[in-house]
Amino acid sequence: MKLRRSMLFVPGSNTSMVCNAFIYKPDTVMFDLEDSVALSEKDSARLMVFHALQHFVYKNVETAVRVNPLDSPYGLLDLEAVVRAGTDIVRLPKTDTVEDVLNMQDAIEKIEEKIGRTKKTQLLAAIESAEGVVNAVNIARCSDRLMGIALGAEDFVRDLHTQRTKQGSELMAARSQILLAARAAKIHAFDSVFSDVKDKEGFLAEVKYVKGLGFDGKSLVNPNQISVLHDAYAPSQTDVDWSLEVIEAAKEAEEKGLGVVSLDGRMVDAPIIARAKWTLELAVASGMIRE
Amino acid sequence: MENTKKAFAGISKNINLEDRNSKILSSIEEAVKKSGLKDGMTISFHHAFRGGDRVLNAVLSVIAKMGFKDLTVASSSLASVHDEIIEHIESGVVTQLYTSGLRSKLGEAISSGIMKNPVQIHSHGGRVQLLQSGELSVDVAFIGVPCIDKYGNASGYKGRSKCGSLGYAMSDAQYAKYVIALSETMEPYPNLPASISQDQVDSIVMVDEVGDPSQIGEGATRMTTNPKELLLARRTARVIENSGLFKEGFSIQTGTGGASLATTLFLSEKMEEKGITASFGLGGITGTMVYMLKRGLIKTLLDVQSFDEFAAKSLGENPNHIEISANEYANFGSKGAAIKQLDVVVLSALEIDTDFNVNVITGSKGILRGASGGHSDTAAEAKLSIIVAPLTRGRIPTITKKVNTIVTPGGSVDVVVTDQGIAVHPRNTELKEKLIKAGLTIVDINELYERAIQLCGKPKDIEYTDKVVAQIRYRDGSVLDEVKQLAK
Amino acid sequence: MNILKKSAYAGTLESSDAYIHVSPIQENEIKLILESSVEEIYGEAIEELVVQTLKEMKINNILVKVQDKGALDFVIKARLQAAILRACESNEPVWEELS
Amino acid sequence: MNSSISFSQFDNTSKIRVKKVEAFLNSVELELSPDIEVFVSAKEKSKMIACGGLSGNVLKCIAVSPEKRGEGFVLSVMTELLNAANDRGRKELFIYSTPKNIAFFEECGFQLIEECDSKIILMENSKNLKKYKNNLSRLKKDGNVIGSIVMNANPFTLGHRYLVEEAAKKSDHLHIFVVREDASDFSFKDRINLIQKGLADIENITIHEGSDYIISKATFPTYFIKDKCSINELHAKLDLSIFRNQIAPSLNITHRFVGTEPYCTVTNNYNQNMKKVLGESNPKSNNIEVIEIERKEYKDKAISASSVRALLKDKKYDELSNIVPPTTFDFLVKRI
Repeated sequence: MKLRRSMLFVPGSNTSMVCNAFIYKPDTVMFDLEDSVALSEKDSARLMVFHALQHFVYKNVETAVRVNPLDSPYGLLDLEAVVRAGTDIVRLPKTDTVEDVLNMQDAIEKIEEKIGRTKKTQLLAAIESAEGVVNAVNIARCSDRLMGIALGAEDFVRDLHTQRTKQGSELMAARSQILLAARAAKIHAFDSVFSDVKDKEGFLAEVKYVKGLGFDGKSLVNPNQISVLHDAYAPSQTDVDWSLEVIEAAKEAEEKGLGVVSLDGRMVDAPIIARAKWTLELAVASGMIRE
Repeated sequence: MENTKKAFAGISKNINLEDRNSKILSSIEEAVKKSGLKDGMTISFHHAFRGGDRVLNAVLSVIAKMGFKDLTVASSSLASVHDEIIEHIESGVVTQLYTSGLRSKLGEAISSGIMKNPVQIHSHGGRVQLLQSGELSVDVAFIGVPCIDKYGNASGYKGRSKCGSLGYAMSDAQYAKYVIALSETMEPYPNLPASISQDQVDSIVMVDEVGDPSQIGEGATRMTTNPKELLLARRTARVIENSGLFKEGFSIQTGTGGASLATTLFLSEKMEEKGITASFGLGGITGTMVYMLKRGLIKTLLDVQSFDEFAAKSLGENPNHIEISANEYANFGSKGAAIKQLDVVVLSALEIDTDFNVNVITGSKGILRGASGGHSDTAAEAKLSIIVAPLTRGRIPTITKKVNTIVTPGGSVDVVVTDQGIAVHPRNTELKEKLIKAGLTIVDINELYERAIQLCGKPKDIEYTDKVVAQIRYRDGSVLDEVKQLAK
Repeated sequence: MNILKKSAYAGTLESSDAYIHVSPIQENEIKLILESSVEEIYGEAIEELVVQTLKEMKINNILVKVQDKGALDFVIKARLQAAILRACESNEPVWEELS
Repeated sequence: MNSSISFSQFDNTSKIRVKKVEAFLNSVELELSPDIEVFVSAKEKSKMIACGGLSGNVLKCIAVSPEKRGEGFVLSVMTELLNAANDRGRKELFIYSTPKNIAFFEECGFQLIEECDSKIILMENSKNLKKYKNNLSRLKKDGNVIGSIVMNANPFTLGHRYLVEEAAKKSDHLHIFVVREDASDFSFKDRINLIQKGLADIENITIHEGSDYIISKATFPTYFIKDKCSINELHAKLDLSIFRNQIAPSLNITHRFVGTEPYCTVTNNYNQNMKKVLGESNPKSNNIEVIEIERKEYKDKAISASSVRALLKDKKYDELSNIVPPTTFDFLVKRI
């Protein structure tokens, strides 16, 4: 699976961010046309993102766009713009039901067909309500375009009649549910943003916590959070060393035509090899080893 | 022997208690008269008050009113507050300038060709060289000081307008024929330790203000939250960390500006982590450096100019925070300039070309808007000179095919750190290997250039006339480059 | 064919952005007033870009005022297109004209 | 990233929000200008961090809280103000501010018109001043004494006529500027019309339409506030400086004539300021001699446009004919 630790939110109306986000090398750049864009700027931001997606600086980084909901006057226009412009992923806001995903999938298919786009646009469903959390398992499994599900905490806590706290107990159920759903469906799970950009310690604590839970990564609101997050996701040297051995053993076994890989007298199965590969990818991304 | 005189002959007639206050004059005008200033002479100023300087404008307006013409003004640097010089150039009071920097409207006016003689742009070390060689012969030095005693012992770490180090003024005081000290605070005699000493001062004038405290260190040390600057700083710290020089007792100089300050901070984190301390920090000193001194991460600060109030205060309090003159700091011809002991310097740039030449004096439109400072001095002498700059500023490429003006030759530059890649000067093969090994991505500087052009488009060449408006003097006094007048 | 029905603007005065104001005019021509922080080195490039963008949108009678703060080409293009679509009161952009 | 900052736009009728703007302005030592019609404000986490106002085609009361300064945030505020002005079709704009902000506003496409007492500045984004000056200089007349009068004439009275007669006698040529702002009881069209008719017989005069640069809401906003005795001294000085440094040189004006002011001390102060700002010599521009001419009286009372308006209000039409010329009288009678 591709590394997706950091997903950097870039408001489509913030020109400076749109022009610079790529230099911070997040795993995914996520342009936003929804909540961070004022109503009067929706059209202008859409055009800005439309052009940014086609610009050469965004050719070597994974791109996603959070579009407005399809039932708003902006949703379909956003979608057509970004699917045409070649976004890798469309982030679907406020996903409550399987229907929501399927509707979006239909809309994307129609556009892809119209313009002859062959590379399938992927979907990321943001779950931001109690209903969405309850339906998470079904949502996660409903479309082969779905690469992940993400928690959108700000709206979610409002729906839950509470607010966000530092220790995050109000999100416990949602985080567990979303993570379980994603793992069961073998897709990515992303945690919500941490919006107090000045609170570095609070951010780091939350990153460590969600990493511990098993999240693949997190949405970020400020480029300064990227290096903190990447450092926190860097594997330990022990893990890296062990993973190198696993991969070596697997390679040898394959070359020798052995069906079973063993290391230190124990069997190494496919999930372990996959995990080791992932660890090494992380290690490369963290600058610990070279490819 | 006919010259033999009785010991102490005439001593009684030389004792005159009244004379003990005789250095103090009532006005700038009186001091100017007493100095014997004449048309065509050279007067000097220093820039320790930076944007808050109140001395230069006040003195020049008095001199203009007195009717002097054809003066050479040698200020160790000039800030935007000094735009008033334009009037004096137009009226013929000032006909020649020596300075490290030119900015704002004055820079624009000079680029448009208002002066007949080209401005001489020198480095901080190069200025002392010019003083020593005699090319720059200062007839009257006007030295603004935060506090002074009645006999001329002056210092910068006390008083309302404390500016900290008077490093540049110290060299002026040493070489000028006549020294007028201007101050706003009178301390009891003796005001020691003094930066400018009684035996160097001819006259003293008390004025309402020598500086504006709110402008002296303005903006210099605000810790940046700008992500691009932090990214540059993090990268620069990694370059230093993996350069092979990052070990116990290393020495460092960094400038002002967001990326430079943040580099110091990231580096201090790494020093704490690895238990390394620096032997000295050099040059313009900031609050961040003072913080490192206080935490024991740096043993000594050698301060030629204090960039903010924290540095100014520390200079007065901390015995390991030492004031040095421009000569001790960076003069090429000095018997001992501290830069020759320096390991790492972190410098900024307006432009860097694919030959690693650096421009810190003219902007993308060819207008004078920067300062040579200690750039070429430190780059030449430090073991590792790192230039840090964003690849582009808005639509303006920082990496160019050829810089508008060379201030620091590419030969003295080791590494260029940008937000879109690090380039190492081809001669540093060993360093390049070290950095690659540490997981840093090193690219060819031509690649950086191509990328900048791909982003911004190829800029149109700036059109100049043949008239030279400024000469860039290298640290040894030679003319390194020339700035031409802008064609309309 | 896009027809400007009213004056409109898009963009901001922030650094790296452009503020663009367009209005319909009677004459069949493109009038461009450009103020740019990088005029000396990119003024001509920006003019070309504006004309090209208008051509792609098939607009022939327009007064364009660009206040550019060092924006990259794609930003100027996006702002200009946004201003024009607003002036045309067009809710359904023809994407092929905007590439 | 500024996504946590939100802007809003509202009219001067939104009392609660205007109060908040006022409190914010006071916190940064500025005063709310009473003539603002449209406000913009920026909030971060419900705390106001910036504001600005639009009055006619003048941007004013632009303020950014100290901790937000220096990061180009003022450019975002200016964008919102420009949007507000553009939404109302106002493209040729002025800015009232303080000298330290000149550079910011230059970045927004404005040019300095005049700075006064190192305290206030007026800037414009249209380059119209230059055009206006060029147009004026085409009407330049030769002579040693080139006089000038600026009048609102709301409406034109025998008092105005007397002032012009006296001034014209003393001048080789006399330029009369008619305040153009439509903020008086009589429209600009009617006022200038009556002036032209009432002075048709005097030869050595040119009657100019006023402009944004002579006693306008841009140069002199407090002139138009009903209670004239609240004239702001700085505004008056700014207006006079523009007259001296920008307008007078285009026509080689050497003198300015003004009627004495027996009633309102503030207007009288204005006349005294006029002597100071126009009369004193400075290196920037030639000084202009100010000549006060005793007001014409009728029955021991100085004739004024306000007394005409009072008579009209009280319907004392017969008395009117004593203090206005026949041309004005005919107009007024027809209007009834």
